[in-house]
Amino acid sequence: MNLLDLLFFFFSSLAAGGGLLMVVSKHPVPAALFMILSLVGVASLFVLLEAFFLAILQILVYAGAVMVLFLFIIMLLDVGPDGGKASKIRILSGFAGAVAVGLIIVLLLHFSQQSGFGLSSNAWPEINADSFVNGSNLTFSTSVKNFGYGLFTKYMLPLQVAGFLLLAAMVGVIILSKKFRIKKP
Amino acid sequence: MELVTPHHFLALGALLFGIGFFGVVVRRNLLLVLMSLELMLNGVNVALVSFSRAGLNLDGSLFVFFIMTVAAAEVALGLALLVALYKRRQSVFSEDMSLLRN
Amino acid sequence: MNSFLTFSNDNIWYEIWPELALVLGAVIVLSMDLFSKRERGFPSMAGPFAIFFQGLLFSFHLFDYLAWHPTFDRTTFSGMLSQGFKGDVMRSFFLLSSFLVSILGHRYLKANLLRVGEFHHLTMLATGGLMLLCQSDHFLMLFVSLETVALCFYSLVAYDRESPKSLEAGIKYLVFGALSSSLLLFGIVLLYGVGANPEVWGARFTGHESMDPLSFSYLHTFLAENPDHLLLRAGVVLVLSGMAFKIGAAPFQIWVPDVYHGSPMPVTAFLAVSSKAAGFFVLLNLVQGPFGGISDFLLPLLGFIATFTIFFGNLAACAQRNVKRMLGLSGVAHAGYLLVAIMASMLFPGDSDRAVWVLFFYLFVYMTASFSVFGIMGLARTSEESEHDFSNYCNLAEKRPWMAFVLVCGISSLAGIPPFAGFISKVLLISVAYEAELYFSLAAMIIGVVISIFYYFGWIREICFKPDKLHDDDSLPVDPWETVTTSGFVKIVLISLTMASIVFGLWQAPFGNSF
Amino acid sequence: MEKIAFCILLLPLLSALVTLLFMRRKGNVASLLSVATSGGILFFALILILGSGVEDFAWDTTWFKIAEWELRFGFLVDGPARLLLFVVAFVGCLIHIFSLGYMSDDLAKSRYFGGLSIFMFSMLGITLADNLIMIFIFWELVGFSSYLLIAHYFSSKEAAQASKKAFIANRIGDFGFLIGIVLTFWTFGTVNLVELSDLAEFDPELLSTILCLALACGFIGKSAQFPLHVWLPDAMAGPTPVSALIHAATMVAAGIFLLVRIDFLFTNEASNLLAVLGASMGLYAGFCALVQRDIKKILAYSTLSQLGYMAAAFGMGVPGIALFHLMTHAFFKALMFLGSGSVIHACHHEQDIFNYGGLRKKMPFTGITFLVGVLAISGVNFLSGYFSKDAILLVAYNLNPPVFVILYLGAILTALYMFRLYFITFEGMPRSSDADAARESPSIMTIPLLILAVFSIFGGYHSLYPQSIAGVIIDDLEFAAQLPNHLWMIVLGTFAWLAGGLGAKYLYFDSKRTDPLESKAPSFFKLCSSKLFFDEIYGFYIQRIQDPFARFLEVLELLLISGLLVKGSAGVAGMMALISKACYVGRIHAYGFWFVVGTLGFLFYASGFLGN
Amino acid sequence: MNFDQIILLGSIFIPALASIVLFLEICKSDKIAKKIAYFSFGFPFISGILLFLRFDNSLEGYDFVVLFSRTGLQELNIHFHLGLNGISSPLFAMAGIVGMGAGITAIHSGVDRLRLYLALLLFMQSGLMGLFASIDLFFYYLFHEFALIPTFIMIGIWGSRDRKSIALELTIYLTLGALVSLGGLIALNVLVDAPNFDFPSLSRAVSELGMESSVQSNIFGLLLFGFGILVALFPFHTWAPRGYDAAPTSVSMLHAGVLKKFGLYGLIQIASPLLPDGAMFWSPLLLWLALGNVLFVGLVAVSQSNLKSMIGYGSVMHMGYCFLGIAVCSSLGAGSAVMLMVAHGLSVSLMFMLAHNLYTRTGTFEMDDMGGMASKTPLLACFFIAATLATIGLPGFGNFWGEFGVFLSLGEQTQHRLFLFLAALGIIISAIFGLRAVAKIFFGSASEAHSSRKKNNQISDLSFFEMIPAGIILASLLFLGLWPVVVSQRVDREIQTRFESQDRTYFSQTTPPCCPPEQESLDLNSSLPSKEKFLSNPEY
Repeated sequence: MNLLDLLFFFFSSLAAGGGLLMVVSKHPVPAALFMILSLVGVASLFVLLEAFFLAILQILVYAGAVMVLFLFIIMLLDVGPDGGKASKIRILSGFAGAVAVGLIIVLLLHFSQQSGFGLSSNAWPEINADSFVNGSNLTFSTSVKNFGYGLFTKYMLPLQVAGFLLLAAMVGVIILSKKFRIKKP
Repeated sequence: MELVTPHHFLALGALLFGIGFFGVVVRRNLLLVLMSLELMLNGVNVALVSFSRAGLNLDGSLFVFFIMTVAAAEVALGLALLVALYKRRQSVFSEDMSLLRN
Repeated sequence: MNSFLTFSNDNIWYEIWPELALVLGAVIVLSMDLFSKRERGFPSMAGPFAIFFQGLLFSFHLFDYLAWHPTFDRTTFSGMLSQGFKGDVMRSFFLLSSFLVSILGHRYLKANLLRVGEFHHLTMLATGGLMLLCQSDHFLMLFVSLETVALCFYSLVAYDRESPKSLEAGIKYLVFGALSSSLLLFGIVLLYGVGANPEVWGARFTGHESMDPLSFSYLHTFLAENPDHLLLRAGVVLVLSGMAFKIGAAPFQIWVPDVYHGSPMPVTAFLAVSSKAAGFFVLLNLVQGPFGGISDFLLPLLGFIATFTIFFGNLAACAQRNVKRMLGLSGVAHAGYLLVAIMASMLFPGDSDRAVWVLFFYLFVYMTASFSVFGIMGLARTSEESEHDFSNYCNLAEKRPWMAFVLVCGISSLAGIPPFAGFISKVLLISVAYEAELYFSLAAMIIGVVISIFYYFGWIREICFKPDKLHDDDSLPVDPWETVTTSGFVKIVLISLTMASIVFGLWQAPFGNSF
Repeated sequence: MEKIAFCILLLPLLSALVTLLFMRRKGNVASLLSVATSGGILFFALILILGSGVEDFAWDTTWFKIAEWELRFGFLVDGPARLLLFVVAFVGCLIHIFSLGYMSDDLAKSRYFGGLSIFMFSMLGITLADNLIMIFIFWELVGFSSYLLIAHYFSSKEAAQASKKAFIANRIGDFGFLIGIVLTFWTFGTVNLVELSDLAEFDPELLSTILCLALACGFIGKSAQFPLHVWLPDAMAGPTPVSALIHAATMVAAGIFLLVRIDFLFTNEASNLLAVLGASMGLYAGFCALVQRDIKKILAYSTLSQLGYMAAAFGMGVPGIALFHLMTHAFFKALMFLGSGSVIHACHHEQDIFNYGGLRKKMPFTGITFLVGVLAISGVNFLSGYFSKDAILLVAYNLNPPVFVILYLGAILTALYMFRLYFITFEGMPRSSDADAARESPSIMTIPLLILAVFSIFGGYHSLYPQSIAGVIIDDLEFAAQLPNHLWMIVLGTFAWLAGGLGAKYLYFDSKRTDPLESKAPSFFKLCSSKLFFDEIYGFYIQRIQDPFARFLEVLELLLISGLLVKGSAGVAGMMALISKACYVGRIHAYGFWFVVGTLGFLFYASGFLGN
Repeated sequence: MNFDQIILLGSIFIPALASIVLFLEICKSDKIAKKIAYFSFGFPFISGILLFLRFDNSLEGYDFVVLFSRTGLQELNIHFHLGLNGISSPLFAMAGIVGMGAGITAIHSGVDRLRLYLALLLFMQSGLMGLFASIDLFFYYLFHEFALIPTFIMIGIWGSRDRKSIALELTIYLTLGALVSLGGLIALNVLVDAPNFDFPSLSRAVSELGMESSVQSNIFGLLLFGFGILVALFPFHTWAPRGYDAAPTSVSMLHAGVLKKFGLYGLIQIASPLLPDGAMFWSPLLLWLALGNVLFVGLVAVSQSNLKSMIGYGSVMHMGYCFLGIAVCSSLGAGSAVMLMVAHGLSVSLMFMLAHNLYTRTGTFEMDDMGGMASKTPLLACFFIAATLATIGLPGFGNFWGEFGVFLSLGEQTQHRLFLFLAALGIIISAIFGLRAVAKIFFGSASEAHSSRKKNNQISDLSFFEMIPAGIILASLLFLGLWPVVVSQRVDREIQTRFESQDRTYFSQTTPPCCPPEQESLDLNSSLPSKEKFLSNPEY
């Protein structure tokens, strides 16, 4: 077990533990903070995987923008902890949810285990910095440049669509939030 | 990484996904539900990047980029909706959002 | 870097000109609204422009692609899109449906004093997304366009932000949409992960290095070689669950009535028709494309889903008094019928074209019927927009005969009563299902149709038959039909939809050679 | 020849149609038309009878054909047919004429005469038919016309009930008849009488008791034999001439005619059974007749009894004598019915004999002709009844002694109740104002009486008849003539009617308004009045078994089919609907569970745990 | 296109056109609407009779064939194909006659919204004419649905008590039947894959294909139960009396008289001849179910006190005979069933019409509340008695031939003799309820309720416009009863060719009826069965 492995376990427990705490914390503010923790863990895992650009994006977009937005809204709405007593049904449904979701995870792990666990001799091949494209396939690269090339050539259309996706989201947010001057007669 | 294989990343992804799923199902606070959804997407992202790295294939990483975009847009819209709802119902709890039922 | 140039050269934008034009139109509509002088009482021209523009685009598209220059199968945008005649048919379908939504929406927006430009903008963007969605040949493209559509729909469902119901529907749709897209994504990731690293996951395939593991064509061969691989199977069922959400198939149908109930009427129609049709077309693409190799694995699952969907939809609809919820659940049942067609297309001996055309015809008929029903429903002036009760339609036939006629024809077509087109589409469906030897689903379908008669006929009964006794309670509800006025244009559109469902019930020659 | 047969058949049909279509309100014209028709029938019938000589005549054409079943419309004019044709045409004509007088003040004359015409049509159809299915068709039609005519006075409850009863009882008989025909068809491959007789002769193996008993059901129904006899006394609710024509002279006798037509199909067992059945009917009906007060019912029971004689004769293998008795019985029974009609007409529809009395003086013509009838039926020597009835007794004495005993007792009873009827009605003093005021009927009614009286007296001399009619009788009569104990029979026969007549004289002559038998032998009287409880048993069956059973089935249908099957499945669907409706609680986390469960299920499916 | 084809098309499309004209309220006055209705009910009536008389009996198969092949479904081998054969032409004429009767009744019924009423009824009539004229099975089914839909609507609008729930029940029930039979038809179409979806090509294809008997029995089962529900086969019959009870008279007439024959027609024309093995397979069960119709439903009819439900149950009961005729799987049975269908259609519609006429006079359908009507309305009584007797199978009316033929066909085989015995009990049962009704309504004296009502308004006899339709139908019944060969020869020829194979199958299994060796000595003009069969059957 080398350092990277140790780091993996550290960051992954960070990500998973943060997520778990987020889910179970009563108050939304700590939840958001735990969520940030988890996101940072994930970003670190990206670094481990040599996806540096994505790691930066993860920090910038998620931790920087999305979670700030969350916190902002939590503050704005002044949301308190979940109200009401923990009724029997709630506990029961929480338990049932945990069991069911646990089963889902177990099933997925089972699948993963069933399909050739241990054939990991060449799990992390070396990155060849020279090859960019292999057939219709882009080669993994740590450089942002290749990332950009990929986005603006092969994935040009999805990128444009994503732009319109953001436009649609923007318009949606506007119509939900902006006060209009139309008055009901 | 010698010990750690894509299996581990998949396991972690599945775990994050599952935790998020659990959050969606059990949390009453819609803000937390949205966060849980984000967590699910993060699980997906982790697995995706690891697969991308293991397969020396950039498409997966590019996919993550798009997922992040979508997630951000969804969150923005979701929060806007929540705010609009809060204005009307003074609550962000899902128990209070059951006008639409039989 | 020259290799990137080949990718770049593959982006021939001309091939998606209808989508581009639509998006351009959407932007124009938005800016028209932005610059209109509304405060001086000058009505926004955005609505009429959107309607006119989409009508034009539809007819142009119809003639250009379907009549004059039918597209032959080709793949463009570096494998993002694959175009063909069927895709063009669906594109026309979405354009037509969007055109009709705009017409319904125009009226709805005026009546409820809502913003005009944004509605049409979002509708057009969604349609553009749908058009791309049904051409996608790559999971990334599929995901992005699916999300574009979804985001447009989240906003549209919550469009009436004054109404808590609309907002609630929006948040419900958003939560479950996001949840289902997460499921879909996880499925895609599993497929991708195994596809990109076959040796790590113990799968059989060698030539993966040069193929895009997210593309449909690669996954088709890959899945066909590894039909027993558990992770791949998990990926397939998760992708399937994402699609099941879109089409409203059990057990992911639970959101349908609530969202239909809360959303504005034109959006309900849009959801019921376009979104569902897109889901079906994508599902069809999937089961014929990437999942084509493991249909033996998928069929029992689909059969179960179809049966469960048919029963659940129909039975739950029986108990409804709210018309919008009822239509939502009946839509679920229709999804079940259509799933049978999907299964048939997987099983069809030789080529699957007939089942596909039956699916298309069914969708088309479903569109005409749904729009005429929703169109009439949109005319009613109920106290609250989303509360359409059966009792609102009491004795409509005497109050507003032509509306009752359109409505009854629409309902009958949905129910599959001859001579309406709905009947023929059901007949074709049954015949295809029989040919594919799906006896069990066939039986479920027949029982389902019989159950559905209960609520469809219950509604017709409300419309046509006189009440046994007049309301003797004092709280007489306001007659929702008293002050209804309709423009000639809406009338013409609705009547022509009705005519279409009658004409295609009796004479299917335009489709004739396809069946 | 077939043209004449068609004339005979279609003439009354035409008349009926014309009457019903155009003469609903012209009763007098209709009655004249009908009488003219009957005259025409008699004319054509005589042509047919005399013209064809002794040769049998057959003709047919396709009437109906589906697959193997080709029904031919055909005539078979042979001995029995000619005899019955003569009786029907002749008696029918006379009764038509009588009806002119009897029904003169009826409001629904056209309906009455229309019905009579339909009856003539159907009865002649039976007579002329050459196959069993045709016979069955006209068989049902006479039932229908009898139904119509019994229900002539429909506003009275009795008539309504009686008509229904008659039709249904006949239907029960026809049920057996129908099955018999079907069996015949598939056993022999034909229902044509001529072919049947050839086949039966050719291959006696084909005969079976069940088959002929099934066919005999038709006879039992139509001739009102045990156990379906209950309808005939009730049928007297119809107009008296109808009783005379249908329920005495012709229609009920058609049962005997049917037996004679298919006599080659009968096995010995079946014949014996019929003989016993008929003989006991002769006795049973006699006892019933003895205690009746209604003049028509007495005659009805006597008809039953005489039909029993005919059946017994047939059963003993002398169908010719049965036919002979059929003919003589037609004469004297029609005579007596018409006589009673005349009396009833005169006494303003009073039918209780104890309200009559001394009518011989008031209406001497009727009285005397009636007496002729009484004498004839009692078997007074050298009148018509004597020849036919004593022939039956003779045959029975020689061939079947037990039957003879029953029949002989019946003969004594016949004389007893007939003389009872005569004495109470015509002798003594009038016992009511109606009887006191009675006057002789018009000549249009008395002339038929006279003619019938003549035939009742001389009808027994078969040598008087043309060979074409008598031919069928003679063989059997000659057979009877060769039997021993001839003289002894004459003595016994004479004793029988003398005993009966004197007994009646002793008991009933100049009686009061009550039945003397009732006071002298009350238990016997009661037993006879009960008619062995047949009506009660049937009533019990209908009211306590059939109707409750039908109601039970209705409840069963409501509960099981309509309730369990239809409503039940609807209920199950409704329950499922409510359950699925209950899923919609409107909460996001609750809906989320569907997704969890769905995903789990899908993954389970993918894992293959579910077995794929 | 010659004259015959034009009037064939006209008899279908003129009512449909008139229906549209009336529905769109182009003419605003009831007077013109009535005239239009007269014409468009009259046209099918006249053309039905005309085509029946002009039917070329020497022709094999269909006469007056009309074919349009471009319907859009030609890829599914479906064409718009019309024509009449020996089985359908009498039924076609019957539909015209009953339609005329129902039409005149409707025109003079004085309902509110008369134009809509007439429009729907005309639509129904168009469907009925088309049903029997269709050679193509798909259009046969489609026309049936055309005729069915107005039924529901009219029950819902103009029906009597409980109309809404009954309309719903009826709809669901009949949809189930229709869909199951549609499934059967589609299965047939798919399996056989004949160039045309019509009877002749199907039978040709089947004979080439040689369908397995298990497949046959599956399809026959679908068709049997689908059609069975539509015809009110025993356990599925409860909709019929309730529906007829609630329906307005004209609808009851057309539905019970004509539309219900759809299923039987389908079984005789399509299912039994095409799927002889299937028919054999289901025959034992069908016999019992049909017996249930005759005895069970018959006895239920006995216990009815409401006239209309009694007629309804009675009509269901007589359907049992038709089923028996089909169940014996022989041409005699099937042919007799056709005869019975024609006659039953006429008689039951006549019964419903007269019941309606009674209702307009007494204001009730409860028989106990009537009584002594014959003295007030002798003509009505006369018609009613005639109709009753026709229904219970009195010779002289058409029903007799059918019933008797069915009995005869039941007697052919020893294993059916038990059914013969039990089914023949039906003639007693039907006599019981029929005559009870007559006695209760017309005979005796008026009941108290009735006589008090009578004081208020004078009861009149049948009017001219009530008499005409009744007269037409009664005359047809009498014609059928007295001169049946006109119909039977058409039916016979067609049915013999259809059931050739079945007759042979059955015949080879059973011992032949007795046949004396020296046939020549006998008069073979008469109905000796099976001579031809001997020749045609290689085993003998």
